[in-house]
Amino acid sequence: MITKTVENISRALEGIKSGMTLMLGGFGLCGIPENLIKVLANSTYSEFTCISANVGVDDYGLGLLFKEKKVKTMISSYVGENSEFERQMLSNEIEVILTPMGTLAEKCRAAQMGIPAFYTPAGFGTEIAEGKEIRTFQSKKYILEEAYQADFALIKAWKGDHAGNLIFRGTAKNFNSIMTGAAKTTVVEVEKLVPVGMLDPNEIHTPGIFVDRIFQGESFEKRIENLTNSSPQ
Amino acid sequence: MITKTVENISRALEGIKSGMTLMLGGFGLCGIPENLIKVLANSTYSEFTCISANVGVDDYGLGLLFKEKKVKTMISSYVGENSEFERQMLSNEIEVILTPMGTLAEKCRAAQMGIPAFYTPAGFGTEIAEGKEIRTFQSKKYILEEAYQADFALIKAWKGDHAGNLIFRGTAKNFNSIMTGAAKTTVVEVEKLVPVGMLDPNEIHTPGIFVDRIFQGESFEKRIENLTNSSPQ
Amino acid sequence: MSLNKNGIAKRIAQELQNGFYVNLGIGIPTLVANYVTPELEVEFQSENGVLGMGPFPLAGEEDADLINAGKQTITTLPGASFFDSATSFGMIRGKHVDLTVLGAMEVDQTGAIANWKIPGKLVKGMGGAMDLVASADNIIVAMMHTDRHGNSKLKTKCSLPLTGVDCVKRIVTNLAVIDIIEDGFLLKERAPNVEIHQIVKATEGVLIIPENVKEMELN
Amino acid sequence: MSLNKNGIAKRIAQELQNGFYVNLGIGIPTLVANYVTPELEVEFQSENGVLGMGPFPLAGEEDADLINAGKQTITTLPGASFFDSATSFGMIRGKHVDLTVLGAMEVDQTGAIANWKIPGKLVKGMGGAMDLVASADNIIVAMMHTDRHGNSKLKTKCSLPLTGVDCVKRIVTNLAVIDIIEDGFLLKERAPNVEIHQIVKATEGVLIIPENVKEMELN
Repeated sequence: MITKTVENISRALEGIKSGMTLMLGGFGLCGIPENLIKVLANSTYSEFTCISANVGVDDYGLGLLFKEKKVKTMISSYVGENSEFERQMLSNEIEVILTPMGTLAEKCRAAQMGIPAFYTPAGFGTEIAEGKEIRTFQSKKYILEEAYQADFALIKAWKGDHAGNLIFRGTAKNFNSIMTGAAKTTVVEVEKLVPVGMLDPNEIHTPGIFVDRIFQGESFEKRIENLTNSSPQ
Repeated sequence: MITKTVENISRALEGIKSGMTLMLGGFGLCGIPENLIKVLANSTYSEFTCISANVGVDDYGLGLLFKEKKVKTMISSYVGENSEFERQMLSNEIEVILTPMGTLAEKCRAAQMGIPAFYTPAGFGTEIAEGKEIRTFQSKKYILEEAYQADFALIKAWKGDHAGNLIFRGTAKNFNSIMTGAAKTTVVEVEKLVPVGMLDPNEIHTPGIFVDRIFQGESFEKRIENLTNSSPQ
Repeated sequence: MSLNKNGIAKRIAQELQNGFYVNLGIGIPTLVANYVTPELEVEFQSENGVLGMGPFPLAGEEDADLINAGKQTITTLPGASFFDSATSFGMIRGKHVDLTVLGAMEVDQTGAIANWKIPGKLVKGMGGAMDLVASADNIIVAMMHTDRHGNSKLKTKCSLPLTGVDCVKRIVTNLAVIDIIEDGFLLKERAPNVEIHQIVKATEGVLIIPENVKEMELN
Repeated sequence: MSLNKNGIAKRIAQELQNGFYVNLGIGIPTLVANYVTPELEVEFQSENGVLGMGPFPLAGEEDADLINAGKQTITTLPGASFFDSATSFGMIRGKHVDLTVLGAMEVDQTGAIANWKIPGKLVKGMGGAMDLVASADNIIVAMMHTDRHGNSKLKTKCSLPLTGVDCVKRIVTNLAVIDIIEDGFLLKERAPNVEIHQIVKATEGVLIIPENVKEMELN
């Protein structure tokens, strides 16, 4: 067995440098690598290009990176709900590349799986298609999209073992499982780090081969962005 | 909830016609839809184009389809271990299209996921690349491959519920999970059909949306092709 | 009298058929779930990775790991499943989702839709909308017939940056049900007590009016 | 004296490094697993969908749902995982597998390999070989230096239909360890008691012979 455990979060982030491209798992505040984000926000590094579905909120999640002005370019699908991000975007302090969410997901998965490029219908006929190759298959038009190239993938999983095998929980799987192994180095924080042999090989969502470093996250706030309840009948 | 259960195997195969293209899950004899294959071998239909990793053995698995001369074109990756298949191939009774296994897998997954085409390095510089577009990404050369178009996918899963949610077991997952939903109609035979609610939504390998029809397989022989044992120390 | 948002949702709920997997966008589309009859076998997909969404959780029962694409806390029904975002959009792209309901700023008579960007205004992004409209065979737009200034949102040609082309098949507004056919907007139904001339006035593109336009039946 | 198949496997086992995920092809490569020291942290991948393969099962403990790419019954070690074939080849294509060991009919001095087809003879297919050689950065070919007729399998140019081009970096045969560099085959090690002239005679392509060629250490 190959051990992926690192003793602490500093070791987990070893090698990160200013100007690198980072993938960050999560959708909204759900399934974000919150411990890694906190350390990065307080680090001396900056000028990151970040790939993530969203941009967090002002004081939590990816928002911490914008608050500390760590991001030069943001590649994302939906960038609402964060006023500091908006300010930086409107004042051109930050470059924003908007990408259809399914395309963003597939570009991560392509990077993970060694597929350099693929065709997708999303965005045909829109400004997203500008400058991209258009091709017809079965009389429908598609756009050529390339896999992302990233330095670090920062991932959050529910359970993980020392071999790097991961299990996600609920909708927190989102971009986490498809960014794992999609960057040169993949770092995973888990809620529950368990000994090897505790996870059923049949139930593993992401095999350890896609993981470079894994560690037990110190604390998980798991904040809810948009609490919505039903009223009891 | 949407119910996918059909009462019997005849209903499961309703609409199948001679000349159709079928995907068949399994690798070797592992995870093959053995009940569906048996019914198909004894049916009046023939002239099928079959997409499957291998071709079974003479008297079991896909081999039954060759024995009954049901197959016109075989799209596969490795066609050894079946002498009747060899005979039909050598006498040109059957057309054989050989495809690198990873390309075969990704062409199934692409069909499932609505990706019409993708680039892969497999086969560059070989006869597999003849007539195909070659393109360079990051100074490496790749071949353009298109998604399969199939009429029926015949799948075997370990557990399934009435909503069509599937769980596979061990290496029997192979092509089964990526062919599910990759054809116009997906039919699944399961070892254990369980009531809805019995499967943990977190542990489902293939969501029911990819499945059209599901049924409890009558009997599973699960023959072993190449029994290999260690000798006790 | 024209419909309110719930009325639009109620009418769209009639479009759901047995066996449909349905993706509901944010806004009016979300309300559609409230009007689905319990006998109907349908499942709701949310593109962040869940199939088989149920009602919102009771207070105290929410789970940070269970949200929908609007980041709202949700519950799941028996038969639900979770999956990653590539698989989720694979379901959409691969036409496994049967019906997509989404809002729009503009729809035009060629079936183009604009719903993500107003030049000069803050752009928040397209989210999954471009994937949804490029992929689904069956797209219903739920929106008010005119904007707050009274301008028609059913255009000859969209003026805003597009989300997708040649995709919208049906529009349900506060005034009417309209299909998009080769020649333009085809008036199918009018809202209760709405006169045809009101719909004509509120529609910028070519409106084809058949001899009999029935009134929507809403319960 | 030249090596037998087990000797070749033993020498290749030395190439495995801590942390390596390894894919072993059918034939000599499979034997490599027998010579891996237990201290070494390595995991074996089989392209049909398993990581963390262990030894073959004891009689009576075999499971039809647990096989390797050679269709042999297998066991798994703690830390193992199962996955579909697209993911499995994704691991390979995405360069997550660190070392691929496979057999060959011919290898040439440009790094091309032929191992799947002999024109006029029965063709069984390439299986996963084309994906493996097109993707891996680190490919070791395990084979006999010459065929049964005594013809060299280390060619100037492959004569058989290719499996891949520009991919083989190292060859371990019954006679030698040879690297492929820009100018041709570079002799790195000779098998115990094998003379250089024997290797020269058995090699068709350009063979570069450094001043000191050490003998393989095998114990």
